[in-house]
Amino acid sequence: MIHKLYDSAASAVADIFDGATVLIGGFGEAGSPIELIHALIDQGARELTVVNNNTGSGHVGLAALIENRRVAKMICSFPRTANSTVFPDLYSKNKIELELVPQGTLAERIRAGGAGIPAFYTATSVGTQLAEGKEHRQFNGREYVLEHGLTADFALIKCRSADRLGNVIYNKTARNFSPVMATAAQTTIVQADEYVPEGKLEPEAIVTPAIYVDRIVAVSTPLQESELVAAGVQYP
Amino acid sequence: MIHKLYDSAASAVADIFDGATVLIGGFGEAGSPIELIHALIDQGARELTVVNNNTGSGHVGLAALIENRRVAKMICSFPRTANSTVFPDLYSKNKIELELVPQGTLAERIRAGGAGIPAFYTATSVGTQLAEGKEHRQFNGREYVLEHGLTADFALIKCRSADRLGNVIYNKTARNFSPVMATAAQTTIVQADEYVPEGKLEPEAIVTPAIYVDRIVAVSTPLQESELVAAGVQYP
Amino acid sequence: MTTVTNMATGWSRQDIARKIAADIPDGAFVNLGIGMPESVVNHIPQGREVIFHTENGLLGMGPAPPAGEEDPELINAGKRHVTAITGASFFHHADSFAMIRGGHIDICVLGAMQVSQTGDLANWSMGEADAAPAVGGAMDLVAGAKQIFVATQHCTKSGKPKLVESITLPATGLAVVSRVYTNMAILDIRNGAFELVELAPDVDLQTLQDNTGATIIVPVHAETGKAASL
Amino acid sequence: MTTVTNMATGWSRQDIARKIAADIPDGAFVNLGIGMPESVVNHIPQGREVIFHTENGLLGMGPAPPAGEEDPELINAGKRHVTAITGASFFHHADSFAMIRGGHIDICVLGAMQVSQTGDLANWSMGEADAAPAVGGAMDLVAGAKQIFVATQHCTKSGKPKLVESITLPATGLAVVSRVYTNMAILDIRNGAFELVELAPDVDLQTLQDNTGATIIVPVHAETGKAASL
Repeated sequence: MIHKLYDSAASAVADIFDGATVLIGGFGEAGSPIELIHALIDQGARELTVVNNNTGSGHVGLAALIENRRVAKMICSFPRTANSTVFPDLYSKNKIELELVPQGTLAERIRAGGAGIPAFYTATSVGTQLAEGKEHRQFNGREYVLEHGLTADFALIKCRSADRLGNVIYNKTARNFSPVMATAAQTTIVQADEYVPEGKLEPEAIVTPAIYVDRIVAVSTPLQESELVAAGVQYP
Repeated sequence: MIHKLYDSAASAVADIFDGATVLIGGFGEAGSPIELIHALIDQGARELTVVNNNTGSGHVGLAALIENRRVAKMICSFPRTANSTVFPDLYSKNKIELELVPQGTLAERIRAGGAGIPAFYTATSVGTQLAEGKEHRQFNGREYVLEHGLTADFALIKCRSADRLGNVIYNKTARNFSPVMATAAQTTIVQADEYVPEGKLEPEAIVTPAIYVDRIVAVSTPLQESELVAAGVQYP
Repeated sequence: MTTVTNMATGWSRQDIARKIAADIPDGAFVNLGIGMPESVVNHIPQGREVIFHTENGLLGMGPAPPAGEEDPELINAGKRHVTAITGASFFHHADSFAMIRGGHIDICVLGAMQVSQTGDLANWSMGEADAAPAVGGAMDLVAGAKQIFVATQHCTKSGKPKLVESITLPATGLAVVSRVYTNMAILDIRNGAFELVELAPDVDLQTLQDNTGATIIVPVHAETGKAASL
Repeated sequence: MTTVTNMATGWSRQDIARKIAADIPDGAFVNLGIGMPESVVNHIPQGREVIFHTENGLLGMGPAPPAGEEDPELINAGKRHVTAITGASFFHHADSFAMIRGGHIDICVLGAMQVSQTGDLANWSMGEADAAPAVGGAMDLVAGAKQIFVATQHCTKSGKPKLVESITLPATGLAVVSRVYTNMAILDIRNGAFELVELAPDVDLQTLQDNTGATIIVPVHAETGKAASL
């Protein structure tokens, strides 16, 4: 019998190892798996490479993971957002590495990684600093750069519903990077607002099919990052 | 006001020109837009390049388009299926061109075309005749071949429901190639089992967003290819 | 380039948004960048149907919700709360940028730090060495959208021209901008030059030229208002 | 290679399907090729949960529907009518092959025209010049699935070995097959050789070797049944 439900976020992230590459879903707070991130802080893994569009906000969630010095390198498109001071401070002191990737290239690199495509060409970034040192090539008279697929050891993802088999649906724009991240990790760990029996999710509307999900943690009333930030909460 | 509904299949396909490249959805009869194909036969455009997984069955639909000598070239993965004699006969007489593409590479080439990716690398076909003459390259010690994005002038697609804005959902495995084909054509023409007002389709479950659909024809009781083939029907 | 013009000169931010909105045709699919472009959504003329795309996975973005009805999982690319129109659809980030990269977005309106007369755009980095750089989706949008409109104040806060012969800040994309809307004028990028389309009512050509770091071409058909003579 | 063995020798098609099914672990995601592999779905042991993928866009493929309940829009890759299990999901072809190409399918069971001792597979073309070639998803599956099992009769209809030192028909993929199930035996591809795993009860080693176009290695642990001595 397939059984992917874990009894806690702590047990679901227990084997994330030092130096692991971790994809973390979310665009700002929308879709951020804050309980899984906090469990990862408690767990203690260090020297992580983390892939997320941003670098978190305030002193909770991803920002707290960075502030607790667990992240050696961020791969992201926009490390500065409202109330985000942790990453910019460490970066200005040269204490954290940054790989800046255009947002669409980042999403496509993750999609490619999950789809077994080692590299593809895109026009994004041609003529800019971010294309420097990259292989260029013309197709039909237009210039493109070569970008590489991105895979990871783990993905941490938040969703609306997950069923016993591992099928997942999301909520509105909290979907963002999570479906492609789920495909690109060796082990995909999902925190779900609700855990449901198979058959509850409409087969035509499933966004992440069961094959991509390894572990599920039910978190029925997840913390809301913006509320914690507004309240000045610091984790742990 | 956005208005994509056409009053007939004939009017929707009226401007398909000689020599056009046409993506036709469907995997066997599942998802085959048979009314649009028949309208295209009536319309008379010739020297078409047609992209479909197969080459049709019996003497209706895609097989009839080929039999009526409108197709100069087929791009497909599997031109021989049950009751498919039209293409094999013409091919053996050297009267139609074939570009044979592995099924997954075909789907990904169309997806790439629609996504602005001119080329990508894949391990599919490495070491086989279908990789001969293609650029090879190693990534992380594994051999890959370069494949190119595929775009088209028109796409002909069948779906379950389309709304006024052009949002589309499909039915079960009749979905197959249609969502990627909708993204890769200059003009995407959809035949829908039902035409519905916007808001009728669940926003989280829309498969083809409105941006990809140009024309809609409502065909509430579409012909079923296998029934026509069993009855020995020949079109026109 | 002797006169430093007050930023209040000419059109207001809302005027600029209205001018842009007026140029968006019925049925267009449009992406709006963060900042000034965001207000375009409020000025689409009655009876015209424009569908807004936000790159974080929503086609059919509506205006901001009433206070108290914000949904933290329904936001735009600027991470502001938005709504979804009837007929909206949600999709993931790779699908969203496939829409952009594949050339399916008709118009994208972006802010600018600098625009060159050949359409080069700089809008992502001040080139400071120790500040963390941030690019977001700007490079994808300029490479992918069919048309790039720029909405910007004509000059920087310190009065320096943003419209220049060559950009000096790091590029977002080269030869990508087709039209620029500022508080002083609307200008097309054409044949390697800024070509005047319309001058704000209380701006004269000399003032426009003085505040621009490149030569402005004035075609005979340009709407130069009351102060047309240079 | 002197004895031409009747195709009825050893295991039946259903026996082969049962042997394959027994080797598929609980929770595996499995793709079944057209032909003999299709019957594996009917032999999964009680209490074991295996999810079947069909490359035309369905994860959670169930058995054929009862007569009269066929849905022409619910078919498998062989274009046969199937059902969807509770918990199934539908997706488009590019997403379906991303599952395959990305290495997410645990096991794929395919038919074969020839298999070499180094795991090369030929199963798509007889190499005839004037017949339209057809490849389908076979090349994607062998390149992408984590493990490729082959299910086949040990010899061709004319009695020629299908298991050979080197394939002579056009390749589907090189060094891709890990295990072969035939009516005569189960063989692993290991270190460039066919290694016996299990011999069908009424087949002796000499008969197996005589009907195979490559040397068979017999490890000490192989289940060689009653007629184990070569």
